[in-house]
Amino acid sequence: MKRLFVVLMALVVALGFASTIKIGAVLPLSDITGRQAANAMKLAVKEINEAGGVLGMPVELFIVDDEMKPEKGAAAIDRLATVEKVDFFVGGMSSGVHLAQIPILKKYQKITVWIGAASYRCEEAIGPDADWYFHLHPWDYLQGESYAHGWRAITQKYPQVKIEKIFIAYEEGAFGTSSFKSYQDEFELAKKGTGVWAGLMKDLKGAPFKSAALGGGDYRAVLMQAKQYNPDLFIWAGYDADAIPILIQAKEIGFAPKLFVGAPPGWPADFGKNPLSHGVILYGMWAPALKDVSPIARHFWDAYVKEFNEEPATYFAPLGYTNIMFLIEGIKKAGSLDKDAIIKALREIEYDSPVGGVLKISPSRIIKNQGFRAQKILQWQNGVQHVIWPFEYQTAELIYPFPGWTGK
Amino acid sequence: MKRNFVGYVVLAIALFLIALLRPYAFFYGVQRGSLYGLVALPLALILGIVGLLNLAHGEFLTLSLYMTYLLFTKWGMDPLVSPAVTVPLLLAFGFVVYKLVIERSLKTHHLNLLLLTFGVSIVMVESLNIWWTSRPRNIYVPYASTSVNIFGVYVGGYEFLYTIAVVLVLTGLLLFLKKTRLGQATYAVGQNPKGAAIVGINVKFVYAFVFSLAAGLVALAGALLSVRSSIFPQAGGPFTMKSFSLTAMAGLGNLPGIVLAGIVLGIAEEFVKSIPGYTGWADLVFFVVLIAAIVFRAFGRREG
Amino acid sequence: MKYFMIAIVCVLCFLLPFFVGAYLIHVLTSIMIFLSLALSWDMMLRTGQLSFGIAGFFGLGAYASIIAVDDFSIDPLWSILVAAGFAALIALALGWIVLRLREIYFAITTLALSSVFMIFARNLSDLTGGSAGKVLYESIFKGDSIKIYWLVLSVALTVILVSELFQRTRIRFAINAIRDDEIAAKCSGVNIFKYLLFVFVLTSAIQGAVGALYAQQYAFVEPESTFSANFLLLPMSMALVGGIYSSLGPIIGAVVLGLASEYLKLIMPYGHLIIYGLILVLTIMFLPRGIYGTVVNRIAAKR
Amino acid sequence: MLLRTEKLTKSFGGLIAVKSVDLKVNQGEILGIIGPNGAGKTTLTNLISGVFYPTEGRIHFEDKDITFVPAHLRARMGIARTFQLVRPLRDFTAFENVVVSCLFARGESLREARKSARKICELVELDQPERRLDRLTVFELKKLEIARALGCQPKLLILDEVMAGLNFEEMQRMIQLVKSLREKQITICVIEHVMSVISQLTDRVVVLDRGEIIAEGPYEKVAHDPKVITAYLGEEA
Repeated sequence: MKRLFVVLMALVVALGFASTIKIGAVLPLSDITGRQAANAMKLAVKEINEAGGVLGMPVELFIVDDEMKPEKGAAAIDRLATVEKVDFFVGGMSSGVHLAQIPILKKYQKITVWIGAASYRCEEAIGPDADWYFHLHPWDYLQGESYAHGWRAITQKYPQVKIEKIFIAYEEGAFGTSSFKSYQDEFELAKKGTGVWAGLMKDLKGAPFKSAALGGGDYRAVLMQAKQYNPDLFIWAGYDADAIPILIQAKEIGFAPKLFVGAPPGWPADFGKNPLSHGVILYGMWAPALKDVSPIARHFWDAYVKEFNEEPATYFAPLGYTNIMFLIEGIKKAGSLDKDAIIKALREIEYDSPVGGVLKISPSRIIKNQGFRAQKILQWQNGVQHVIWPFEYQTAELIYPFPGWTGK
Repeated sequence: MKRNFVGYVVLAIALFLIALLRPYAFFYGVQRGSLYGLVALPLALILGIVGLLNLAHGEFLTLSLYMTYLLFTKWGMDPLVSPAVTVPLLLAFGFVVYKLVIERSLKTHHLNLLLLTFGVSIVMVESLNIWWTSRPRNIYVPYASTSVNIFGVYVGGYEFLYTIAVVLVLTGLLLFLKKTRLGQATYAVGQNPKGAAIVGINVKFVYAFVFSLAAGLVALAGALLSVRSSIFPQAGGPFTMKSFSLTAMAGLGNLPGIVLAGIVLGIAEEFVKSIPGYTGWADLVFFVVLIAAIVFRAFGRREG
Repeated sequence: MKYFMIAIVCVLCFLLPFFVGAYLIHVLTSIMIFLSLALSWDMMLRTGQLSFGIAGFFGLGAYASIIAVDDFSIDPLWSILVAAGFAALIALALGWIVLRLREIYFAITTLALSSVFMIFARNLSDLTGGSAGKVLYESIFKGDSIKIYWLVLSVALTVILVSELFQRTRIRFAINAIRDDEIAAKCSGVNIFKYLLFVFVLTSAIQGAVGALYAQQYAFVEPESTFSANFLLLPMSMALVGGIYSSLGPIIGAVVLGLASEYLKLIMPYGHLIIYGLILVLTIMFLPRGIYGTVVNRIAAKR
Repeated sequence: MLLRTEKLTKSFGGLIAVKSVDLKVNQGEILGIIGPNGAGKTTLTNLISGVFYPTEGRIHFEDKDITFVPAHLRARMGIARTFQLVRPLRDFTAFENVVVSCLFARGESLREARKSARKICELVELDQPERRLDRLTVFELKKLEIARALGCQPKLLILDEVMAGLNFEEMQRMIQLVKSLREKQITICVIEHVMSVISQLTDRVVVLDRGEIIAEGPYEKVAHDPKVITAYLGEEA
């Protein structure tokens, strides 16, 4: 009797394994980023299944909330691996949660395609040997490098633009501090005449602030320091909750640098409607305006709006879609569920992504499988995020200098 | 009494020096400190009279921010006018929370009230999150970012409204507690609930009243704050602990002390922030001043 | 008979990984982490002192342990003792000051101290890695979740044992007397300060050790998540929901709330925390002494 | 002499509660301390038992200066007291209340303390000591106060208004109890309002008024002292 039961169970498991491809996602569902990424993943899975699945099998997606707590995020991996018995892990957001997941991911060594966690600490924790680990989001230092490329290209195209003195106001948590640190590292190189910022950045200063997301919200002390420094390029690295208060306070103290740049992971709901937003430059992976220049971005936008009756508000929506599509493309190309074959295939494919740009795997400082490396430089113009650089996706001309506050 | 006087003189000199050396830090400190005080007063009222630390205090503030936002976007109501609507609404909300959740647990262990309000705060944050998502909202009015010229120092002007408001609210509360019957009853309940009940004061009514009044005052603070802050489900949360800190620093039952503590901490914070290279230590100053004040007072009073 | 049953339960707990999967083991490991914190908080509460500082000592232990392993190459197992010792030392030094405070003043000062610890962790970047925190390449036992489970279980059982010793020895008489009436207690010969300091240092050491366990399990520390208020509010909720002033109460609370939060997530992907909050509110409203406290009370009333 | 205070003074802010008091308690006597309300009797008790430290003056116990010795150590030295408003430890049974002082003032082990506590409960005639405190009568609570003080194995026992709230019969039993304690070589200070009790019990009386000693001596003598009469009449007027 008992033996029969075991055989039956084995059969069920085997059949289950053969009949569907199971993907497990871990996302913070209470946050807009995680919620929209989850929606986009569902959309991608739906499209794949409507097109007949992959390798003749339907795709099944399991999403678990990490509640933005490290231990919950880590337990979710164990759950997906042993209860749902997924074959692949996707998802991601906060670096803090991901750090706790890494030891568990290493235990299972399943193919993992991650779209969050930009901190270089995560790369250190993953280490060089994890060939099953694919990281799509650019690491913090990659972002810093890509802005250098962007600004170099912009100064060449628009000769009036000058960015010799840079001031960075950064939120005091891991996100802001590591952004600033990567600028500092690059500045040290630039002083020696090497690195991506060589000849571009002549002087750098920075000061931290407490993000409104964590109970701060008074930036005037930092803005005063910036005003006295009088930078050519002013960057603030904080969260979406800081975006408008920082503008209001900059206006209040009369600080209007020629380039006013924000680098938050998302933007508040009403930012475009706010008259102060005109001319503000932002760093990001994606902009809704991309749908006007990229067919895949258009396809994604329309499908998402149709499916969920809301507009994608953060780049984690197209990134979540990309997350699934990229993995499925890899499986298709591998033609089997063999782990090594899929890893090899994922390293070879080129996927045109709705994020804007072709996704192609290459090594980063430590890991072998890094996806996106470049960010985009965008500008708010009359309530719309326009792409300024890369020029191949440019949707509007740069407004320079920043128009300032008069009449707003 | 004498030592207090010396303390105040030292404090006044320190503030004067900061005003002279770093006028910006001084003015911004006064503004932020007034805001902290304004938000802390209602929490102190509940803590002092009902004896309950309301962990959902910050969420009340968040709720009032969303209400102001809703009135602004749906009906174009100016945030400075909206207290006419939000204050009564939050009064009612405070009353309902008190009646539904707090009242029946008043006689049990006092920590139960702490956990109840924690539960309320979770429910509120998550409901707002489901309804509005985590995406911040903002209200834009041009007057929120104007500047004024004070003795040749060009500083943001809007936040002086916090200072005006906190002075008005504080004066109003003190007058209310001293001059009105209900106020004296409230004061008596705060001093000794059992004694107050014996002399015929309806203690439960006073509690309900204080709870709603506090919620209403939070709505006022929320309306003022709404044009300067982002509005998202966790926006008010940090104010709970800040308010608790000020209340403890001033000592229970010392309402003017809360405003003073708020302004002192505000200035200390802004002063440290204004020193390049030390901006990250501003919080440390906040907590060290807080701990020092509490410990100093405790040792001053020590017996046996 | 009673001790025999307890022994059986303990043995079953140790054998559990052979019967259930990695997921449940992981959840139980987390529950025991929070259970130990909840008990340590309750042990302090039994003296009448409401501590808001447990997240601070948790974080302190976590940092001490990661730094011990990373910078001083101490074995991860030993680093847990180092963390406990470090937390105890800091508690001893601070106890001389904060234990003169009472009620909300004690609560807010311990909370403020937690924040001070975090600010130091964030700003002393040479030692602590600053805002980005510190990462170990490998977690304890190379990430073997069963061994980690056994380790956490051993610590949790030790904490339960300590808590029971508190209830069965003269310590109970001292700390309950302090909670009830300090003046009556000292006039009965109880050295109040000695016992407060003893309990404060001991519970801080427990919190430090638990912080070290957590940090070693996931192999990293980071100011924001390591000093998160979750490590204060969740244990507090567990103790109150289960029933304070006992060992069984916090255990029941931790298991009930820990499992409930995992289960709710499954049936309700969005907004499950609303239900969690409602559970807290309703439990306290209808079982004001917590689950265990109410049961004990019912039995006592029947006698 | 068992206890001696020297110019003992205690002020709270501007209010002087005890003013330059020189109190002497002889070995083996029962001393009465009387005085109108607010005379400083309870403050004096608090100073002797160490609940407060004095603003000025010294306290000597068995020729040792104990002015700044903490309360718990005084309890261990043999100074025990009861409280005017009873302060039982609510989370314990009556019996456990007594165990507390046996444990910590005598420094006994848990087992010994239980044994001693049982004896003390028998001595003060506290029946069914395992009861919860809310089931105890006022008389029993007063006896519990004394029992807990006896747990300290006192050389000096200060009874702060143990008669208040008792009926006549209970009072008589209480007087018997106090007398029986004296036979156990315990020196006793009785703070009392009920004069008949003072006259039955005490060897000597000290009268306090507004923090100062205004009269001293046997009860009969003191009761007729005009200063004492004015102090009490002044209170009533």
